[in-house]
Amino acid sequence: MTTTTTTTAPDTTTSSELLSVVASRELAARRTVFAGIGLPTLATELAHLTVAPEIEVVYESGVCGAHPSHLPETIADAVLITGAEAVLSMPALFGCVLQGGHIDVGFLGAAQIDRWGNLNTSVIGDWDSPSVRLPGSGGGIEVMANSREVFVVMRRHNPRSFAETLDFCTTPGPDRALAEGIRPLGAGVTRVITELGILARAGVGEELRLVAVHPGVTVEQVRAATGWDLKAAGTVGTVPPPTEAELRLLREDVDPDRVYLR
Amino acid sequence: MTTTTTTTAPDTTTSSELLSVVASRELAARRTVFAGIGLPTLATELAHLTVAPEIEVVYESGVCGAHPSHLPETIADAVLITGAEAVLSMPALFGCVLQGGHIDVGFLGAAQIDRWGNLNTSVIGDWDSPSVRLPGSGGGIEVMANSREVFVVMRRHNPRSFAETLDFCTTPGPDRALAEGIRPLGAGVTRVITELGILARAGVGEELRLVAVHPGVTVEQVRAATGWDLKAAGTVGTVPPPTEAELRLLREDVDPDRVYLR
Amino acid sequence: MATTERKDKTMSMKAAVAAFVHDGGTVCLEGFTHLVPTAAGHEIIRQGRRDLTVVRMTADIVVDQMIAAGCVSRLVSSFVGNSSAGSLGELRRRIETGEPAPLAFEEYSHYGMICRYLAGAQRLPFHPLRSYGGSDLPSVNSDLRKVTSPYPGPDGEPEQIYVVPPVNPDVTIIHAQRADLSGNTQIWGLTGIQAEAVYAADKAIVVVEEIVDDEVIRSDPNRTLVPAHAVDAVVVCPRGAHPSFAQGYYDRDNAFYRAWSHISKDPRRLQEWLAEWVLGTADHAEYVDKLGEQFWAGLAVGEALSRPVNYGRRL
Amino acid sequence: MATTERKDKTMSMKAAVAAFVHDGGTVCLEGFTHLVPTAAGHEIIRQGRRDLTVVRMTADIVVDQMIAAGCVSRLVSSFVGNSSAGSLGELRRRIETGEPAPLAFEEYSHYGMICRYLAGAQRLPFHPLRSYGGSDLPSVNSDLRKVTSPYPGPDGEPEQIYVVPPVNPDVTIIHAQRADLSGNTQIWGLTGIQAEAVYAADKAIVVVEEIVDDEVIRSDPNRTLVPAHAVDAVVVCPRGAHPSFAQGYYDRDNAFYRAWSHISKDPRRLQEWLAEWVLGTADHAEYVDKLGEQFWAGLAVGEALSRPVNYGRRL
Repeated sequence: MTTTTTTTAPDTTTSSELLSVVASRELAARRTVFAGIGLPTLATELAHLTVAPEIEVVYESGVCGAHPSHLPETIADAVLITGAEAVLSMPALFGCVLQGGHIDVGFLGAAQIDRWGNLNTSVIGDWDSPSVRLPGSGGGIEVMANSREVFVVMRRHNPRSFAETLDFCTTPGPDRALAEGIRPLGAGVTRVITELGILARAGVGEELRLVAVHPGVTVEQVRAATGWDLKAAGTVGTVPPPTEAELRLLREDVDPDRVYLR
Repeated sequence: MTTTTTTTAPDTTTSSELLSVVASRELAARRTVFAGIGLPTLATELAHLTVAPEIEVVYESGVCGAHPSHLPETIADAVLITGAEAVLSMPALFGCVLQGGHIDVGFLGAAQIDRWGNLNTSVIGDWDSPSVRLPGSGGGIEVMANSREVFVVMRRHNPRSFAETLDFCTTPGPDRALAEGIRPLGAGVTRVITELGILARAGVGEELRLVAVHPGVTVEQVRAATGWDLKAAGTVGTVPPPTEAELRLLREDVDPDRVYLR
Repeated sequence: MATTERKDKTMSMKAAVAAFVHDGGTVCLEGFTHLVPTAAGHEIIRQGRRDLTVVRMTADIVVDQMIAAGCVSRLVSSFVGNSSAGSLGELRRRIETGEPAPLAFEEYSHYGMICRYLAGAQRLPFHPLRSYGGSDLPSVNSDLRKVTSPYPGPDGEPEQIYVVPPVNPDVTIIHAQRADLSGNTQIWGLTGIQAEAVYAADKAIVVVEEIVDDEVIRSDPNRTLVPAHAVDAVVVCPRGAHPSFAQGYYDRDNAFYRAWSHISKDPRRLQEWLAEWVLGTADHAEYVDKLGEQFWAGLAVGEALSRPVNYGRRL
Repeated sequence: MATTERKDKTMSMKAAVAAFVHDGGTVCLEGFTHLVPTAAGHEIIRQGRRDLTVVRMTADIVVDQMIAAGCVSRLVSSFVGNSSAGSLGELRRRIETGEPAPLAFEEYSHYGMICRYLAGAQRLPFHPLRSYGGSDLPSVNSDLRKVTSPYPGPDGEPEQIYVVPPVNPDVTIIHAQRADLSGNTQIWGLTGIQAEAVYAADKAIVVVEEIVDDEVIRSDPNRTLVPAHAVDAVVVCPRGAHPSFAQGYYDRDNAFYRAWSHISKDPRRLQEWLAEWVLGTADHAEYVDKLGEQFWAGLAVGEALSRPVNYGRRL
């Protein structure tokens, strides 16, 4: 990281801060975000204060237009409900809002992702007798199938998580769906934000490509940390480090109690 | 009508009172009734005071457990909502309550009924260029398909209304549905209550038969007023006329303002 | 934690109808007996829209008026009657005689319409329902189709069930008790199919009795049936549901329902009524004034307040 | 006009579980993070039920406890994790090692489960949804099937869509803030899928924080999510949702969620916990007392009252 200008951050920036800031920038001009608690919330709140003033988070619990008195600890935290603009039933949330096509960006995580943005959140190993049983889809399958695009934030960038072949495909991107003759609404995963850089794809038929690295990270480092033969964009940019203004907003306005900025 | 005993009514009984009282008796031991406003409401309220203390009306507007301050003028009357136990959305009412199978008796009316209890509420004449355009199904198709049984109250008993062949079958009974390979939940129309008497059928495969006539009405009169070759039960009973107790409850407790007892 | 500042979506009825209701378009007006968006229908008449497809479960007085004004060429509905008060004269004439112009009619049952809204709102290709088996309706409505369930029926044999297609109106208009400036809309009493009809549409206009402060809405988020993100325009129009009612605001004008059967029976009388009460008024405020304060006093309602619930506050 | 006197359906938790939860039966416990029916799960453990199929969208701590107590042979779920706080130790052991006994698992996504409840509640043979295309889930769950729509797709070609079958539990148990004696149940805050889960079931037990007078319920009929006719037993059990929360009554015990990942990781520790806190308490009241007033003070919430709305009264 660089400390040579006054607008960039000191090198005390944590990994959570870095990922939140980078993800927030990608939300420019987006309006509705389906997000879990943690980094996606921080990214969305920061985007609201910077690049996306009209952005609204819809939580998987059914809350729209939350005005929480404290930073929520879960997507169902009581502080998200009190003072919210609307709380929807599950059929309304998943049926009308999500499947109805009202979400611009869905945030998802995964234990494994492949080059097409397909995700595994079910098992490591065989489904029938796995070495690790993971939580499963939750609403992930629906977020992928119905959001206009999906952002994935992955702390760990290593060949086991960025896999040549998924142990199990819980949450398919649109390429897999189309191969089965089913047409999803959105583009699937369009951004993967990691500690090493940003992978991106525009939509159906495209693999994830490395489009930017963080300062000091090389393209070769990212390729070595990726389980498939990762292609890079013609020009791989450098992610501008968090500015002091971004960090100040994140630390002082978004998460002053450092609930997630650990 | 007879006035020979003190427990039977004077011959000032109106047609509305007669039909309400007779219908109320048929509700013995029933629990949930799907009813429109008018005679079905009067019958259900009277049944509650007499033969079916646990009976509950579910209105097509979504109201359950109404406690109206005034006799309602429509199924959506504001007085049905204020003080009700529950008001359901249309998907909950039609999907969960009605199609879900929670209704014991549905009340329906019709312009035409045939011997199997199929109903026409759409048109007199051809559907494409009818001589009379009627209101159509409303929820009638769903009430028939999903209630355990259906009661029909028809003021007019004449061959045009009790038709050999319906001009159009809006609302099919289970026999027609089964002929198309679709199995409805309930028995279809099990009671038709008219100014002449009571027709009944037990369920699939049975025609409506004349089971009782009002005092002074002959079987032949009813057969002549019916458009098909109406069969009679082995023994056709006589409907006991409204008792003074029934009439008193109806006039003093159920509809003291004589909104429907015109 | 920061919170979003929301957009002010309030518009005049005139502007909202001009912006979102177009000749040849599909317009859904919902409200099951309660909260019928009559004032919006009247403004559509004033602006002389033509060739509309109107989608509405209970096609009642406002639909009869829009047909009589020449706005409607096609109707999708499950009940075409003047409530329990009688007939819709113009609608009957159009269908029975084709005069002065025919009206295309797609006939459904109530749950068929509900399922069309559900499918439209949820972007489903169809919605199944246990209706229509044995009915003549599929013979006159080719959109009522059947699907074989991929699971065995109760008898172990394949099971067939009817389905309806989604409806996706160009615009849905509903009437509600209140909303905030950005369109978070609260309805109580009969809630009908309004939320699904809004979600099924490309654009949505919410007409309200009153705009309230954000704090009022946010004191009871479960009461918000339509969230702001689904709403394109908020129109303030008190008494805009007359002759239907708004629970807690004014009662139903049952006398007018009864009168409409007579008014609409005579085409000349109907056109005179439209000329005087709709085309002869600049907007709904004028219509309300013309009815007069004494009239409105007759529909006034008293108070029956809900008891508050505690949403809780972190200590 | 007369009104119905309703039946008193209140029962003790012990009696309700004894009456409606049977060995080998299918039990649905719903409540999406909010209002998890934990106390009911504990009573099922106390009564030693066996071979249950448990249906629950988010299989969380109470499910892990029921599995560890030997009550559960099959799980139908869309999320098997300890919220965002970690893992369910017993569930993972059962699936990963089959020790001490295997657990059959039917895996869905959230909306797949929602659609199973919707189909069950509405007596539909299946419910369509735009999920699962390209997923490996259908390869391990043969109940995820496809139907061809009878309407052409957007490209004019036939369109396929996945469907799920109905779920019809023998009994559904939910926790709610309040009900009247006959079971008219009011819930606010997150309302999840509780109403549909109740309608899908043969029998329904509603566990509530408190019974309130009919007048309280009837002052706000839109708040009643489950009407009395769908309810078989009402159980009063304050704080019965712990460690989850009841909006406006007590907050979530986040510390216990975090602790459970550690407790459940060690089978011996988990069994000791069950012995002490579930089998070692006669009922939930004793569990609540054992936690102590100081503990509960830590979860207490302040007041944030909804503003009343006017339902209106005929003058």
